[in-house]
Amino acid sequence: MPVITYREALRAAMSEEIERDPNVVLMGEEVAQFNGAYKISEGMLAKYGPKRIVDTPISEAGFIGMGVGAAMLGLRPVMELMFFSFYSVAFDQIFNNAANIRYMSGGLINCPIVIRGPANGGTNVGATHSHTPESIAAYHPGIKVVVPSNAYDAKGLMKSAIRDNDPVMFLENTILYGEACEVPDGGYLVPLGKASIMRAGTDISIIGHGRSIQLALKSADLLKAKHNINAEVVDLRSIRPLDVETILNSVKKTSRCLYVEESKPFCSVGAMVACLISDQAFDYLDAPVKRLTSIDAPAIYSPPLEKLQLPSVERIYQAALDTLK
Amino acid sequence: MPVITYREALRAAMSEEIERDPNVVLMGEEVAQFNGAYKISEGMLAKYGPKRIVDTPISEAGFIGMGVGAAMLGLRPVMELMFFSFYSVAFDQIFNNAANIRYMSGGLINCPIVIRGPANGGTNVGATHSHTPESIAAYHPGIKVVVPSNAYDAKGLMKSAIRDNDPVMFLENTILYGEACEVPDGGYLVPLGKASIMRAGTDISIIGHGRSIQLALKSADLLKAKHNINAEVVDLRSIRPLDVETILNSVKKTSRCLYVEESKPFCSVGAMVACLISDQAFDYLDAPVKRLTSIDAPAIYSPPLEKLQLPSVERIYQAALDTLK
Amino acid sequence: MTKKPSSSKKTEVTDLGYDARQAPINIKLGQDEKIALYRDMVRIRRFEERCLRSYQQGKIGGFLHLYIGQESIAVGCTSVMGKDDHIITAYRDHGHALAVGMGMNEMMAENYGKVTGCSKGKGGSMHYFDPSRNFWGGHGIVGGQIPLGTGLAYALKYKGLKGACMAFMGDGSVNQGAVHESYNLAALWSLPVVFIIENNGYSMGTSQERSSAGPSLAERAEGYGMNWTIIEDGHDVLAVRDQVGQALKLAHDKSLPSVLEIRTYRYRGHSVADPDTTYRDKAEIEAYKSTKDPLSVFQLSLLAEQTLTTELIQKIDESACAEAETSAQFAEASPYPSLEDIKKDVYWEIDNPADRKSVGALFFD
Amino acid sequence: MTKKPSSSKKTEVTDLGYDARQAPINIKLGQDEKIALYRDMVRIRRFEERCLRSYQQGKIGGFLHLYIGQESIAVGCTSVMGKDDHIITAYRDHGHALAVGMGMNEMMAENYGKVTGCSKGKGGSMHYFDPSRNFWGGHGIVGGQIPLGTGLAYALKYKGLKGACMAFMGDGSVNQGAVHESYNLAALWSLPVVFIIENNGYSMGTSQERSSAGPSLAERAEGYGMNWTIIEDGHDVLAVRDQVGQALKLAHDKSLPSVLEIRTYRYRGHSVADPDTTYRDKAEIEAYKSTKDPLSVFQLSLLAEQTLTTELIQKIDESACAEAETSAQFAEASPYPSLEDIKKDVYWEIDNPADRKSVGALFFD
Ligand SMILES: Cc1ncc(C[n+]2csc(CCOP(=O)(O)OP(=O)(O)O)c2C)c(N)n1
Ligand SMILES: Cc1ncc(C[n+]2csc(CCOP(=O)(O)OP(=O)(O)O)c2C)c(N)n1
Ligand SMILES: [Mg+2]
Ligand SMILES: [Mg+2]
Repeated sequence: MPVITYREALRAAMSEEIERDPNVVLMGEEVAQFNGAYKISEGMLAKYGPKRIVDTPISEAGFIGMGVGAAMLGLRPVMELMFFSFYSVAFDQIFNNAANIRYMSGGLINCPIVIRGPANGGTNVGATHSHTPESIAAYHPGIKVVVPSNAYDAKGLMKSAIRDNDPVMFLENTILYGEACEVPDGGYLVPLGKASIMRAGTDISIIGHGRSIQLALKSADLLKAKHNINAEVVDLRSIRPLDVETILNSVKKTSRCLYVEESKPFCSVGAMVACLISDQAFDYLDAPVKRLTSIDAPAIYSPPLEKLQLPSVERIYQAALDTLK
Repeated sequence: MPVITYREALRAAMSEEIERDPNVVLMGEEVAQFNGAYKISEGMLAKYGPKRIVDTPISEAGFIGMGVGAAMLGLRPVMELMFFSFYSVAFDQIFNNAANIRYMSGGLINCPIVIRGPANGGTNVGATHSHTPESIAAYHPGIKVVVPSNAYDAKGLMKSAIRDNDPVMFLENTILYGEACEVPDGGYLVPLGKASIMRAGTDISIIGHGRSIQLALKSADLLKAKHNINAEVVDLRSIRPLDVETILNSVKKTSRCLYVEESKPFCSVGAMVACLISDQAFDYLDAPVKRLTSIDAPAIYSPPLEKLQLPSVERIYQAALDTLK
Repeated sequence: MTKKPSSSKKTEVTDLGYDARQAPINIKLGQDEKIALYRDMVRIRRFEERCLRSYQQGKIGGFLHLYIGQESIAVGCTSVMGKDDHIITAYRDHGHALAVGMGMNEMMAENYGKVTGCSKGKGGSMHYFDPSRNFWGGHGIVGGQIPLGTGLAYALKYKGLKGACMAFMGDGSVNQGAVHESYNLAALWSLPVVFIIENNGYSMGTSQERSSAGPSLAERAEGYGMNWTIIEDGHDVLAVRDQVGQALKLAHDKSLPSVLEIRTYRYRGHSVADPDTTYRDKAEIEAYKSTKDPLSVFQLSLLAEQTLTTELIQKIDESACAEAETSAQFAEASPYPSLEDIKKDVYWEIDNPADRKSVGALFFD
Repeated sequence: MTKKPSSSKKTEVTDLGYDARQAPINIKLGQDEKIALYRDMVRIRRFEERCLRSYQQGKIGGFLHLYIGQESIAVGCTSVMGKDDHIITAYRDHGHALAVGMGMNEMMAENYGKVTGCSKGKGGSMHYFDPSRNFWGGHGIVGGQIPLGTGLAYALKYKGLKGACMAFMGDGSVNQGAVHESYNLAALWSLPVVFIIENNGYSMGTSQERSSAGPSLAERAEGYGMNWTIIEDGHDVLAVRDQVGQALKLAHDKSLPSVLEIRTYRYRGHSVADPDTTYRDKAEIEAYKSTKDPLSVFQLSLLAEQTLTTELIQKIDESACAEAETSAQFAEASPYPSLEDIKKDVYWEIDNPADRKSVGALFFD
C-alpha cells in the first residue's frame, strides 16, 4: 500500500471529492495561487482551475458565512481556515448560522459545509494561533467535529465529511501534516463517529484524540517495555458524533482510564468523556478517570517551554503510571 | 433590609462603582438614552451623563475591542451585551485580546473589563438569542466567569467584578431580572470564587449555577415534603475561579451529587464539575454524579416546548430521585 | 503623494420630475397586477395587526417585530423577482414572507409555536423560512444574514443561473463587520447580490445619526467600487420596483452587486414590547403616516387612475382581515410540537436515518 | 429619489512639485535629528538581518515577519509622536518597536523565547509590547488590533489628554469586519486615532487587487466621513513624517480620526518561511530596491545635503550591526522561562497574591 503523508491524504481526499461531485469547492486564504499556506492544496489550482479552488480575502466571517449560504443552495464548500484559531472572527457564522439554520427552519434547510484547518500548538506561534477548539465546537448541537490523528483517517474522514449533509468542523494538525502512513489509493471512507483501537491492551485505557494519540502510542510502548503494562490506546477520531460504545467497552475491560488531549483542561473533551465514563461505567472503575491536557495557560511562545506545556510521551507515560497507582 | 430586584441590584452596583471610581464607564447598545433594552441602566444617563453611560452602534466586535483597548490604558469599562449571545460576533476580541493580552505581554498589561448581559433561554427568543456560554468562556485561561442566581449575589459580584483587574464575563438572566430578595444598601462585596450553600442538607448535593439554583431550591422543598430527603443546594456563583473546596465538602458529606444547569450537555460546566468530583472525591461517591441540562438541541422557539427543554423544578426533582436510586 | 480618483460606478437616477409610474417596469403593469401589489401590502398590514392582537393576548412568545409602515419595500422588491431570484432578511420578516407567497396560516402558526408553522414552531416570528419560494429567512443576529445572502448569490453564479439574491438589512446593521466583509467579497468577485438597506431611521432607540458616521449608508458602497442608490420615496411601491428592478437587471446581466438604501419608517416600536417613548415623538410618526403611508399613497394613486374603487378597497381589506383571522384560528387549533420534536431537525442524518452514514452518539443528555 | 452629496472631509495634499523636505515639520529638523532618523532605519534593518540569521540557525521559533523595505514608515511615524501619543500594530512589529525606543536585547531575547525578552518569552516575535513607551503590541490576528487602538484613543479622549493613537495594519487587513466597525466608531465619536495602512501590495501571496475591491484602500474612509490620504512615497521618511504629522495634529487639535494609506514594499517573503515565488517575480523586488529603498533614498539625500558623510554612514552601519550582534549574544546567554512561569501572567490576581480578592481555583490541571 502506498505510504503518504497526512497532507497528501487530505489533498487526495479533497481532490477525489472534487472530481466526484461538481458542487464541491475549496475556498480559503492562499489555497489557490499560493498553493496553500501549509501546502495542503498544492497543485490543485493548476489541476482543477479557479472555479473549484478559490482564494479569498482575509475575511473569515464573510467568506465562511458565504460558504454557509452557498451550502444552503446545494454547494458543498470546503472552507480552509489558515489556522483553525481564526474561527474566532467567524464564530457567529459558524455557530449561529451553520449550526442553527436547519433547526430554525424546522428542517427545511441543511448545510453541507466542511470547515477545516490546523488546530494545534507546538509550533511556537503563540496564544492567538494555537487554539484547540474541539470542546467549544462540539458543545453546539447541530455541529459535527472530527480530529484525525493520522493520514489514513485524515483521508477517510475528509471524504466522509465532504459527503456529510451536516456542518463538519475538521480539525487538523500542522505537526502531523508531514507524518506518513499506509493509505490506500482507492476511495475508502472512514465513517464519522467510529473510534479506533490503535493498540489493544488490558491494563489501562488511554483514550484521546488528535496528535496526542501518536504520543500515547509511544508512551504505551514505554509502559510495556519498562513495566510490562499493556495499555490500550483508543483514538476517538470523531468528537461529535462520539463512539461511546467503544469508550465504555475499553474501560470496562481495563477498569482504568487516562484521557489525553492537547486542549486546555476546563470543560475539555476529556472532561466530558471522563464524566460519561464515570456515569456509565461507574461500577467498572477501579480509580477515577485521569486526564492529561496542556498546562492551563494561554499557549506560551518560548519553544522549549511550549514543549513542556503540551502533552508529551514522557508526560503521558507518567500520567498513566499515576492512573495505575 | 430592603428588598430589591436583581435588575435594581445590578443598577445599584454599577452606580456605586461609577460614583466611586471615575474610570468606570458603562457602554452598550441602548444603555443610555433608551434606558437599557432590559432597563438595567434605567435612569443612569440622567444621573451620570453621557460620558459615563454610552450608547454604542451595533458593532460588538468594534466596541468590545475598544473597551479592551481602553481598559489597557486604565479605564474600567463595563460593556453590556444586549444578549450575551451576541458575544459570537465579538468572540475574537474577547478570547484573543482580553484573555491573552496579559500573557502575551509577559504581564506588562492587564485588562480590567467586565462584559455583561443576559445569557439564558426561556423567553422564546430562539436559538440565536439563547446561548449559555459559561463553559466556552471559562474554557479560556485568562478569563473569569460569574453567574449570579439572585439579587444579593448580583450586586456583590458585580462590584467585585468591576474592581477586578482581570477580564470578567458576567452572565445575567432576563428571567431573574424581576426577582427580588433582601439586599443591603451599603457597599458589600461578594468575592469571585466563593460558592454559596443555599440550603444545607445531608442526602444529596444539588450543585449548579444560575437560575437553575432557584429551581433547585424548590425541587429541594419537594424532595423534603414528599420523601423527607434533605438536599443540599450549592450555588457556584462563580465558574472561574471555582470553589472546588465547597463542592468537595458537600459531596463528601452527602455522597450523591446532581449537577443542574441550563447549558447544553456536551462539555458543559456540569461535565467539568462531575469530572472534578469523580477525580477528587472518588471514594466518597455512592453513585456517579448525575447531570441535568437543557435538552441537547438548539433552543426551540415554541413557548411550551422551550419550557420542557430547560431544567424545571419537576425535572430537577425527578433527576434527584434518579440520582438517589 | 496623490489621491487616486474614485472609480466607483453609481447608477444615475433622474432627480426632479421623476415619476415612478412612468418607469418602463411600471408602465407595463396591468390593472390586476397593480391591484395585487396593493392587496399584498394590505395583507401584510392586516396580518401584522392580527399578530399584535395575538401577542397582546399572550399567544405569541418572544419578540414581535412589526413591519407596519414598510410594506412597500417587501412588496415592491419581491414583485420584480424572477424564478432564480432569492431573498434573505432579518427578524422583521413578516412582510417579505407574505410577499414571496408564504401563507398566513403557516406564518401565524409559527408565531404561536405550533408544529404546523413554517419552521414547525422552532424558529418563531424572527425565523420564517421557505426555500421552495426562494426565501431563506428570517435571521436574528443583526447583519448575520448578509454573508449568507452573498453566498446564495455565489451559488447562483457558480451554477450558471441568471438569478440574484436580495439581501435585506436595517439601517443599524450596516455597522456590523460581516456586512462590510460581504460588500468586499461581492464587489471583488462580481456577485449577483443586491444589498438592500431598509432605512427606517432607527435601530431600536438609536437614530441613524447616532449609530452611523458618513454622508449616507449606501455611499459606503463606493469604497468597494459598488453601485449604490438611495431611494428617498421608499413608501412608493412603484419607485421601489423601478430601482430594485434596475439593480436586479445589473445583477442578472452583468453579475454586478449594488447597495440600495431605501428610506422608510416603522410605525410601531422596535418590537411591540418596546416602550417607544425615549427616542422619537408621536408627531413624527403621525407626520409620516399622514403623508407617506405606503398603503394610502398607493391607494390614492390607484383610485385616481380608477384602478381601485372604494368597494374594491373595502373588499380587499375585508378579505385580508378574514384571512388573518382564519390564520389565527388555524394557529390556535394546531398542536404544539411534541417533546420528541425538540431533537428533530438538528442533524440531517438523524432525520434521515436510512441514509445515515455516521455512527455514534450525536446527543448527550 | 436623490443621492445625498458626500460630506466627507479630505485632507488636501499638494500634488505636483511636493517636496517633503520643505514641509514645516521637516524644515525645522536639525542635523542630529535627521541622522537619528537614518540611524533608526539602519538599526531596524540590521536587527532584522541578524534575526534572519538566528532564524535560519533555528534559534527563533514560529514565524518571523520581516519589516525590511518598510523602515521609513515606522521611523517616520514614531518620530512625530508626543508624550501622549500611542501606537499599536500587527505581527510585523520589529520596526515599530525599535522606533519607539525598545532595546534590541529585549527584542532579540523575546524572539529566542528567553525570560529576558520584552514579553518574557511568552509572546514571541509577533507580540512585542512596551506600555512604558506607549507601544501596545504586536498582534497576531489580522485586524484584531484595530479596535484596541480605537480604544486607546477613546481612553485618551476620556482622560482629557491631548494624545492620539496610531493604529497600524496591512493592506490585507482592511477586509476584516473589526476594522470597519472601528472606522465607524472613530468617526462617529470623533476619536483621536490615525488608522495607518501600510500597503506593501500583498497580504501573504495575495496582491491588493485580488483582495480588496474599490478605488483605493484609504478611500473607504469616505463612507464614514473620515479624512484620508494616500502617501505614494512611503519610502520617503520625510514624506511620512509630514503626512502623519498632519493627521496627528488633526487628532490632537480637533479630535478627528483619519485613514492614511502608505504605499510601501516588503523585500522578504510574508514570513521568512514563505517561498515567495508564486505571486511576484524577482524583478519587481529589484526594481523597488534599486529606486525606492528607504535607507538608500534618505542616505543619498542626506549625503547630498552633507548631513551624512561616507564615514558616518559606515559608522552607523557598523554600530547597528554590533548592536544587533550583541543582542543575539544577550539572547543566547539568557535563560529560558521556568516551568512555573507558564502559569504566571495569566491572571493579574495570581501575580499579585497580596492584593488578591477572589478565592477559589483559577487553574484546572
Ligand atoms: C449582533 C446583534 N446585536 C444586537 C442585536 C439586538 N438587536 C436586534 S434588532 C436591533 C436593531 C436593528 O436595527 P436595524 O438594523 O435598523 O433594523 P430595524 O429593526 O430597524 O428593522 C438590535 C440592536 C442583535 N439581534 N444582534
Ligand atoms: C484573522 C486572521 N486571518 C488570517 C491570518 C493569517 N495571516 C497572517 S498575516 C496575513 C497577511 C496579512 O497581510 P497584510 O495585512 O497586507 O499585512 P503584511 O503582512 O503585508 O504586513 C495572513 C493572511 C491571521 N493572522 N488572522
Ligand atoms: Mg432600522
Ligand atoms: Mg501587506
